Amino acid sequence: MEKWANMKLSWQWFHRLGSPRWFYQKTSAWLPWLGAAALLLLAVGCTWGLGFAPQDAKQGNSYRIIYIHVPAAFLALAGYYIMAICGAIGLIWKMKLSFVVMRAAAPIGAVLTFVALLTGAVWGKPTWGTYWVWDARITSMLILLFLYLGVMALSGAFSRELSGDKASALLALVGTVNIPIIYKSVDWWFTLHQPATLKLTQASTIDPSMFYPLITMIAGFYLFYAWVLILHTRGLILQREWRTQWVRELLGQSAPAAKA
Amino acid sequence: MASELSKSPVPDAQSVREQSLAVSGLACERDGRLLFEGLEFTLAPGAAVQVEGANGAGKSTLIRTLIGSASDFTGTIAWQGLAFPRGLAAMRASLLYIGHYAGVRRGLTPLENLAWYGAGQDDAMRALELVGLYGFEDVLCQQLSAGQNRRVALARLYLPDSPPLWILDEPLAALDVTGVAGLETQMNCHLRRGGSVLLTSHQPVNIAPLQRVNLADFSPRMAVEEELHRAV
Amino acid sequence: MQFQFENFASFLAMNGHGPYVWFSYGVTIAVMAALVLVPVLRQRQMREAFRRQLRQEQARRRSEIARAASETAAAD
Amino acid sequence: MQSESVGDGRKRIAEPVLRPAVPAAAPGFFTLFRTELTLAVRRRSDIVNPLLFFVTVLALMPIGIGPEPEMLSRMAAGLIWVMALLSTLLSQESLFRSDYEDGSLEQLALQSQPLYFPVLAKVLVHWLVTGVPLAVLSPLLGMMLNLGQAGYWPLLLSLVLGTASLSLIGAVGAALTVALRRPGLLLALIIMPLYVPVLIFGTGTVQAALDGYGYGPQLAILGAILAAAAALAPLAAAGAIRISLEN
Repeated sequence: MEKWANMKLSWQWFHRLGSPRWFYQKTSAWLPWLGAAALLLLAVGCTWGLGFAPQDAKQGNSYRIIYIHVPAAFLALAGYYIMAICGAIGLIWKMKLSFVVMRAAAPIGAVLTFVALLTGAVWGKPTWGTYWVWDARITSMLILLFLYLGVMALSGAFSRELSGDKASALLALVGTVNIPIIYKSVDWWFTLHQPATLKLTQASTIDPSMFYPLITMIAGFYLFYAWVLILHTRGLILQREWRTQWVRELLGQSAPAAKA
Repeated sequence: MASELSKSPVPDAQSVREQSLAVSGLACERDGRLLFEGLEFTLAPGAAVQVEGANGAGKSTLIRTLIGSASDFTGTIAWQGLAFPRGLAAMRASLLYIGHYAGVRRGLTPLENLAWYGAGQDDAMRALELVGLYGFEDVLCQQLSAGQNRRVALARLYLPDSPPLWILDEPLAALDVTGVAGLETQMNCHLRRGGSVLLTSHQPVNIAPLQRVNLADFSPRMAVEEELHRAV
Repeated sequence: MQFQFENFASFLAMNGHGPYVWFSYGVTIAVMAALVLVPVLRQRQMREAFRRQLRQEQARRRSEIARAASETAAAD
Repeated sequence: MQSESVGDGRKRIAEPVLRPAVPAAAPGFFTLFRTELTLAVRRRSDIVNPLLFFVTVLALMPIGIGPEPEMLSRMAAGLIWVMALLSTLLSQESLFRSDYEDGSLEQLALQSQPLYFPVLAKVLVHWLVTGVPLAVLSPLLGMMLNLGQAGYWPLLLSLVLGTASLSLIGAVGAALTVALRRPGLLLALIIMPLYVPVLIFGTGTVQAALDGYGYGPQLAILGAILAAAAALAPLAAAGAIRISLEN
């Protein structure tokens, strides 16, 4: 009980240590390089996937949407876990910085989930003739989107920032516990109502020439996610710390400090 | 009706003397605004502390920090020499807290409320009589007025076996003259029995020995707003 | 590994599946661009708001000094 | 041993009577449960409203969808389950609200006893007061919606087990939003996705029975979800209460 009480009620208060400021300064140097690497990978992956990868025997060229649908779906799920982990760190060690990262991760994850859903729906049209297909993977993705929206709505509902952070961190944690259960039960539900033809979940066996562009695109998306997450976190840090001295100096660099 | 108050074993002097709440270098912040810093006081058994300050000076935030409801503070709060958070569990075990909200369930009667706080039937009846709620023991609290509900909460102070540390947020608010007098008598009696009281109040309270702590004396040396002006 | 389409036109058409593919790529690129630009624009907005606040602060202070000076002048 | 008169002149023997710092007699689980039950019974409207909502909405369904018995019977199980889920959600909001407003939630949090037990007691009472009546009422509505003959008993069983999990999971949402002014829709938005597994296996139980298979496995999974929820949800709700009290 002793250790648990000590860890749970750890009174460290990082706000004073200026860790958001340390994060801002540390990332200023190499952020552009990260962005350049991400864009480069994405460009290579796109041209490779769109132009040079061979056609798919059954689906023709419409399968090329896989090069954005699958990475976006990966990132949507990974993004939720990243958000929940940051929330957990914030809850346990009372780190304000990790709450800021969590707040930044929520909209990015939601947007990527939406992209995955949209591209999945558009891909469904040429393949099965309908935009919306109650396929297991797409249904779970839809529920993941609602989980994201729930976390964002809750974090915005509190007047005090800190309470909003903690509450949405707890909801994200409860969400992560439920995601595997939701995915499994939706898969079970889907196989129960299995109309014979729908088979999006098992992509056709992918041969190397199609697989390598997919890997580059996935890597590109991960780098892009890291880049955008840091960008959004830095933006939120400035918003939250606007009262402090270092932010004012940063923002008001060129303003002549007229002494009263 | 000589009520027998000393049902429980008499604690030895050592454990009573040690039950003190020591606050040093305490700084609290709310919504990014530093309320006070460097707060210093010690609440020894048998003594009382009255926390004063303008509205919004941070009295309620201080109280919530002392009972462990708010956790973003720097400085140390120690109960029986044990700093938070380890000391918090021990402190809560010997705490009687009456906050801004009375803590009285509106769906229950005063008797049931006091029973829920662990009081026997006759102790509760006597306590309710002392706070002037004779005859209202079985009326649902939702039918009682706000003042009466507050008195049901204050009746907890009249129960025997009361915890040694009392932390009361604005106890004298919405009390009439006789209510205030009765409460002050009971607090003096509690202090004489070796208990300690920490309360916030705007009006003077004649209980002794009383240490008055004014939050204005501990306002942050350089308020954040001034920092803003200095940068301009 | 060579270019799959004879010319640029058939690359756009992708024998019938072009609209679907280009629509989803277009939306994705637009969304990713938005993800990058939003924080940058927001920071620029904050900078301007801070500058405006700075100027108002100085203007108010100058008017205060001017008023104080005129009051002292009137008082003598 | 000096004695002095107090207030209205009665003698009182005052001597050091402070008991050592032993935890205050925290109310045991049974007293918590009994108090919550008396509170719930006294607030009659909290019991009747969800039931009325459940019945009236289901009565409107055939008017909206059309009275063809064949179509209704195919949709009966799903409709009844979704409406049970919604009416549990409707009554979820008031779980902690009254205790938060009169300060007793804060007193509960100050007890040296973990918050797990009071939360469990509250959820148990909420389930008894809303979940079980829903389940008992469901066969009547099954008849109205022309549910197949084999479906009545599994519907009742799945609702009894399912509404318990719904109450437990909903308690986390209720605790997260208790400090907000109008938590209604937000509570639904954050909790609805977490209800999906319970809904799937709930309707799955009835569907399996209607198709003639045994509904044992689905019911077992519902029980497993309930066991997990009973173990974890009150912990999350307790954490959420402490966060809301800091607001």
